[in-house]
Amino acid sequence: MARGTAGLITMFDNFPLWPAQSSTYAGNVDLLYIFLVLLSLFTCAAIFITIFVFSTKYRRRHGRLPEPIEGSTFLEVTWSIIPLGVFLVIFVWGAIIYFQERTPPQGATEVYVVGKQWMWKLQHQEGVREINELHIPVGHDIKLIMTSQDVIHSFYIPAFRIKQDVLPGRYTTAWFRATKAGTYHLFCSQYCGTQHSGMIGQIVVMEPAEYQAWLTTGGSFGSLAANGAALFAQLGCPTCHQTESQGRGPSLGGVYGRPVQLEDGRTITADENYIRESVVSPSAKVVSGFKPIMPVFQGLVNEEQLNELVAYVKSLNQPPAGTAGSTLMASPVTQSQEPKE
Amino acid sequence: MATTANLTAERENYLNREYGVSSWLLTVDHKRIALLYLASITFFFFVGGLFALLIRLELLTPAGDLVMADTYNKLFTMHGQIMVFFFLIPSIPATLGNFLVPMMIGAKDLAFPRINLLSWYLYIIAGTLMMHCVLTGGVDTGWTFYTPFSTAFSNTKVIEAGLAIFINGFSSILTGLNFVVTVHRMRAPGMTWSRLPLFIWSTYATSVIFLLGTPVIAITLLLVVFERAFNLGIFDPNRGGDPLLFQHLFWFYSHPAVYIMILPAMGVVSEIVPCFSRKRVFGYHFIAMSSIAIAVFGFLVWAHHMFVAGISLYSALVFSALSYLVAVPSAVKVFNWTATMYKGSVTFSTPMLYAFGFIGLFTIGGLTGLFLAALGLDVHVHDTYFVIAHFHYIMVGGAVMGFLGGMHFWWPKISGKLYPEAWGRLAAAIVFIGFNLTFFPQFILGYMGMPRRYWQYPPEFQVLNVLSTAGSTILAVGYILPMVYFTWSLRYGKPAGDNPWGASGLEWQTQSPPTTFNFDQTPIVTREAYDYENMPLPEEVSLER
Amino acid sequence: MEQQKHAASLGMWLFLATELMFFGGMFCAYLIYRYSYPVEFGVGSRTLNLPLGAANTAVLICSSLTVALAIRAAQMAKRTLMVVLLLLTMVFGLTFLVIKGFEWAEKYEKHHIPGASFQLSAEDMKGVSVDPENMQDFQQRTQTFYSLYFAMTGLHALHMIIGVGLFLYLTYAGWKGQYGPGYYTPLENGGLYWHFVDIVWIYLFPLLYLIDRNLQK
Amino acid sequence: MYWGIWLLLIVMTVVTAFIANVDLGRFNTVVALVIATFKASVVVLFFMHVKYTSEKLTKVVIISAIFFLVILLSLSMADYGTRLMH
Repeated sequence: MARGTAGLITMFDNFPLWPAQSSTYAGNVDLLYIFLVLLSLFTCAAIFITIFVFSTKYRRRHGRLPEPIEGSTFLEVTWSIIPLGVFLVIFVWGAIIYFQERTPPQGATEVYVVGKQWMWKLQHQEGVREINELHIPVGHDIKLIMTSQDVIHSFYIPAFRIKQDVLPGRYTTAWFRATKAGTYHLFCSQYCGTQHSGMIGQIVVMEPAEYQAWLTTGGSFGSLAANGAALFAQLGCPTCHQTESQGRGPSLGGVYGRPVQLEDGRTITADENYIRESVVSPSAKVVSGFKPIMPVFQGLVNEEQLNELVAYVKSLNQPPAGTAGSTLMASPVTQSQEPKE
Repeated sequence: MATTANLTAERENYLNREYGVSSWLLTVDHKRIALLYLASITFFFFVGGLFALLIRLELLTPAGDLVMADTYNKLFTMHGQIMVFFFLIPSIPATLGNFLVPMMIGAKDLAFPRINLLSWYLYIIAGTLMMHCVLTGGVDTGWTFYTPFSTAFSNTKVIEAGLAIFINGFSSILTGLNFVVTVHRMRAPGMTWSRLPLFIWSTYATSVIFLLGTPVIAITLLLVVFERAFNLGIFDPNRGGDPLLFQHLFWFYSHPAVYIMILPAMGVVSEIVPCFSRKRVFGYHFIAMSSIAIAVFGFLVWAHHMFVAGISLYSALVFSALSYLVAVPSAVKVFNWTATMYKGSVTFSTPMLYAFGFIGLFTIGGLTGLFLAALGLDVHVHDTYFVIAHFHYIMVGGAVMGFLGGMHFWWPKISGKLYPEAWGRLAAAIVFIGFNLTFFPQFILGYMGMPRRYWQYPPEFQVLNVLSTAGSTILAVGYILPMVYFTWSLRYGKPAGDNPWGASGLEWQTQSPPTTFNFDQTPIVTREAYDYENMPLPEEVSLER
Repeated sequence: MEQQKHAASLGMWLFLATELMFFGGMFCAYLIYRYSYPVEFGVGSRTLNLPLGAANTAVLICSSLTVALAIRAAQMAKRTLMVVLLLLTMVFGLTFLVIKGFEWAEKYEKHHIPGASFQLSAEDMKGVSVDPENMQDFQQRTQTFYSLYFAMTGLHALHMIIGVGLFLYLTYAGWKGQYGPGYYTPLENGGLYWHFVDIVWIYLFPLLYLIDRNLQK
Repeated sequence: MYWGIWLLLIVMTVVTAFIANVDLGRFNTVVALVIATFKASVVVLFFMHVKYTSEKLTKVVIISAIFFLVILLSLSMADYGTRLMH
C-alpha cells in the first residue's frame, strides 16, 4: 500500500495530455482530430444549450398550455442534409490520410517485422536484428513489412499515429517518416494472449549520422538480401529459377512489383505477399506456362529466412552492383520482360 | 387519489393472481416473463459490473499488481461477454419490450406465449453454461473471439463460452420473431402503423436485426467450436484459412448488435420526452423511419471495425463512406427529441433526467463515432481506449441510461407502486457524474495511445486511469441505488394509480399493475400516439417541480 | 383462429429467414475460400461421390413431393393417405441420412477427414500435377474444403434429423386425427421447414459436388 | 401438378449432374448455380405455395432475407476481390 500511495503522488510528475507528434503523418491526423473535436464541441454545445433553453423556458407553469406541433419536413430535411454534407467532408479527409498511409513511397528503407507471442523481432535491410527495439534515422521513409508467427498482433506507434495489424500467413505493410529524434513507444494493440501488455518496445529515432554509427556498432550480419542469396543457393532454388533463360521455374529477375499472368488467367502484382506465398505454398498462384512442381518450403524456412528470401528476390530488380559475388544474380530488368511478350 | 390507491390494493392483477414458484416458472404471461428476465439480467449486470470494477482496480497503478495477467485477460473477456450477450442485448427488448409490446398495441399477450417462455429458458441455460464457464476457469479470448487466438492458442474454455453464446442467440432470435409476428398480427383494431408508439417501431427494428444478424454470429461461433473440438480447419492460417474471414462474419452480426442495444433505448427516450414535455413528439414519421433506416444501414458498415486489420483499401473506403450514412438517422433522432421540448411543458422527473442523460451521452458517443469512421484517424485510435470510451458512451451512456429511464418510467405500471422521486433524481445525477468521470478520461487516454486490453501500462497514463477508476466507484453506487429503492418501493412505495404520468400510451389506459390479459376488453384505438393535447394533466407529478 | 394460423405461418417464414442467414455464414466462408483456392477446392469436389450425392438430391426431392402431397391429403380429409405420405417422407429422410452416413464412412476410409491422418491419394490427384514435395501444402488447403464439407453437410444432416423428429410427431398427431381440412397449420409449417432443408441441399449439391469436377491442370 | 414439379426437379438434377462432367470452362459453375437457383425457386413457389399465397408479407420476408444474405456475401467478397489491387 505504501508503494501505491507513493505511486499516486508521483504520478503527476509525468502527465502529458497530447501524444508526441513525430512523423510526417502525425500532423495531418492531429489536424483532422482537432477539426473533429471542435465540430463535436460545437454540436454538443448547440444541442445541450438548446435542450437547456427549451427545458427551462418551457418548464411547466400554471396557465400555459403546451402547443401541439406535428413536426416540420423542412427542418427534417435540413438537419439530415447538413450533417450528411459535413460527414462527407470528414469521410474524404479521413480517406485521403488513409490513402497516404496505405501507399508506401518508392525507395523507402525496408524493415522486416515478425510478431510472435510476445515480442517483436525486427530486421533491417542491412542485416541488423533487433528485438522490441527499432532504431531508425530521422527524415527517412521507412517501410515495415510485417508478418506474425502465431496470432494476430498489431504494430502501433502512437507518436507516429500509425497502426497495422500483423497477420499470420500473410504480409501487411505500413510506412512512416520520423520527423523528430527521440524514443517512442511501440505497442502491440491487438489482443494476443497472456503478455499482450508486455509486447511493447521502443522506437529510437536518431539523427542520420548517429544512426550510421549505431549501424556499424550494431553488429551487422550481412545484408538481408545477401543472406537471402546464400539461402537461395543453399536451398537449391537456382536449379529451376535460372538467370539467363526460363528454367523449369520462371526467372525471378525484375519480377518484383510487376504484373504476373497466372495459370488460371488472373493477373496479379508480384508483391511481397505473392513472393512469400510462392515460397511457402507454390501451387497457390502458378505463373502461366509453368507447372506446379515446386516443393513447399513451409516449415523448412522460418519467418526470418522468408524475409531474407523475399528481400533477395526484390534485390534482383536492381542491376547487379559490380560482379556481386553470386552467379544467380538477376538478368537485367529489360531481359526479364521478354517472356511476357 | 386515495380511493384509487385502495382499489389498486384489492384488484386482481398479474402479480397477485397466482402465487408460488411454479406459477412463475411455468408462466406464459408476457409480463411475468418480463420480470423473470429482469431478475436474470440484473444478476448478470452485477456480475459483469463486478468484473468491471476489478478491471478498474487493476488499472489504478501502472504495474500489474492486483491480479495476474491471465486473470486480467479473463476479467475483461467475461466482462465483455456477459455485459454484451447476457445483459445489453436482452436488457430492454426482453424486459421492457416483453412487458410493453403487447400492451402498447392493445393485445392480450405476444403471438407465441410459450415460445416466449422457451426463449427465457434458453437464456437461462446459456447463462448457466456461461456462469459454469466463469466459475471453472473462464475464457480469455476477448469478447470478440478473434481467430487464430481463439481457435488454436487459447487454453481456456472457449468451447463452453462459444456454446453459451450460441444458445443465447436462439433466445434472442425467438424473442425477435415473437415481436415481429406480434406487431404484424396482434394490433388492436384502429392501431394502424402510423399510430404505433415509437417504442414499438424501435423494438420492431431491433427484432429485424435479431432475426437476420444473430444466426450469423451463431454459425460463426459454432465454426470456432468445431475447429477447436473436431480439428476442422476453417479459420486456421496453417491450412490456408484467412483470419479476417472470422472478423467479417463476427462483425456482420456484432456491429448491428450495437443497434440492438441502442435502438430500444432510443424507443424509450421517444416515449419519455413527449410525456414529460406534455406534447406530441416532433417528427413522428421521421423518428419511426430512422429506426428502420438504422436497422438496415447497420448491416452495411461492419468492416469499419477492420480498417487496420488488413482488408483491401477499396473496401475500407466503401465501408467508411457507408458508416457515415448510418450516422444521419441517429442525428435526426437527437434533433427531433430536442425539438419536441419546444413550446412544451417540461417537468424534470426522474425518467426525464435519464432521457436528458441519454441524449447528452449518446450525442457524445455518436460524435466520437465519427472520429472512428474517419479512416486516417481510425488508424491511430483503433484498439485504444478511445474506442473503449466511445462504445461505453453508446452502450452504458446510451443503452443503460435508456434502460434505467424506462425502468423508472414504467415502474409504476410494472409494480403498481411509486419509487421515491428524490432518490430517483439523486441516483440519476450520480450515474451521470460517475459515468462521465469514468469514461471521459478514456478518450484522452486513447488519443494518447494507450491500447485496450492492457494489464499494465506506461506510467504517464496513470493520472487519467486513476480518475477513471474513481469514477467507476461512483458509477457503481449510482447503479446500486435504484435497485435498493425499487425493491423498497415494492413494499413501502405509495400506490401509483393507473396513469401517474398522464401518459398517452395504451399501456397506461389499463390498471396498474395490469391484469393477466392486460385489458378487460380489447381496446379500440381512435387516436394517434402522443396526442398530449387531449391528455389531462396528472395531479401527482404536477407543479411542485 | 384465422389470425393464429397467419401468425404461425409468418413465424415459420421468419424462422426460415434466420435459418437462411445461419447457412449463409457458411456459404460466405465457402465462397471466399473457393475463390481463393480454386484448384484445391476442385480436387476436393472431384473426390466427392457424385452418384451418391445425386441420389441424395433425388431422395430429398421425392420427400418434398410426399410432404406437399401429404398436406393436400390433409386438406382433402384423406387421413390414411396423409399418414402414409408422412411415413414415406420420414423414410426418404432416413434414406438420405443413411446414404450420407455411407458417404462419410467412405471419407473416413479414404483419409479425407481433416486432421493428422488426412491424405490425398494418387487417384485423388489424377490430372493435377503437383510436385510430391508440394503435396503437404496442397493437402493442408484441401483440408479447408473438407472442413467446410463436413461443417455444411453435418449441420444440414442435423437439420434433417430434427426434421425427421418433427415429422414423427406430425405423423402421430395426424394419425390421431388432429389435422383435417379445417386445421393443418402444424403440418404446413413442418412442410415449410422440410422444403427449406431440401433447398439448402439443392445448393449444397452443386457447390460441393459439381463445380470444377472436370478440373484440368 | 405436384407430380409435374417433381418430375421437373428430378430431370434438372440429372441434367446438372451430367453437365458437371462436361467441360464448359467457367460456365460449369454458372450452369450449376443457375440450375440450383431454378430448382430452389420452383420448390419455394410451388411446394411452399408462395405462388398462390395471398400473403404479401411472406414475399417480403423471403426477399429481405435474400437481400441481407446478398449483402453478407457481396460486401465480404468486395474485400477479397480487391485485395490484390493497389
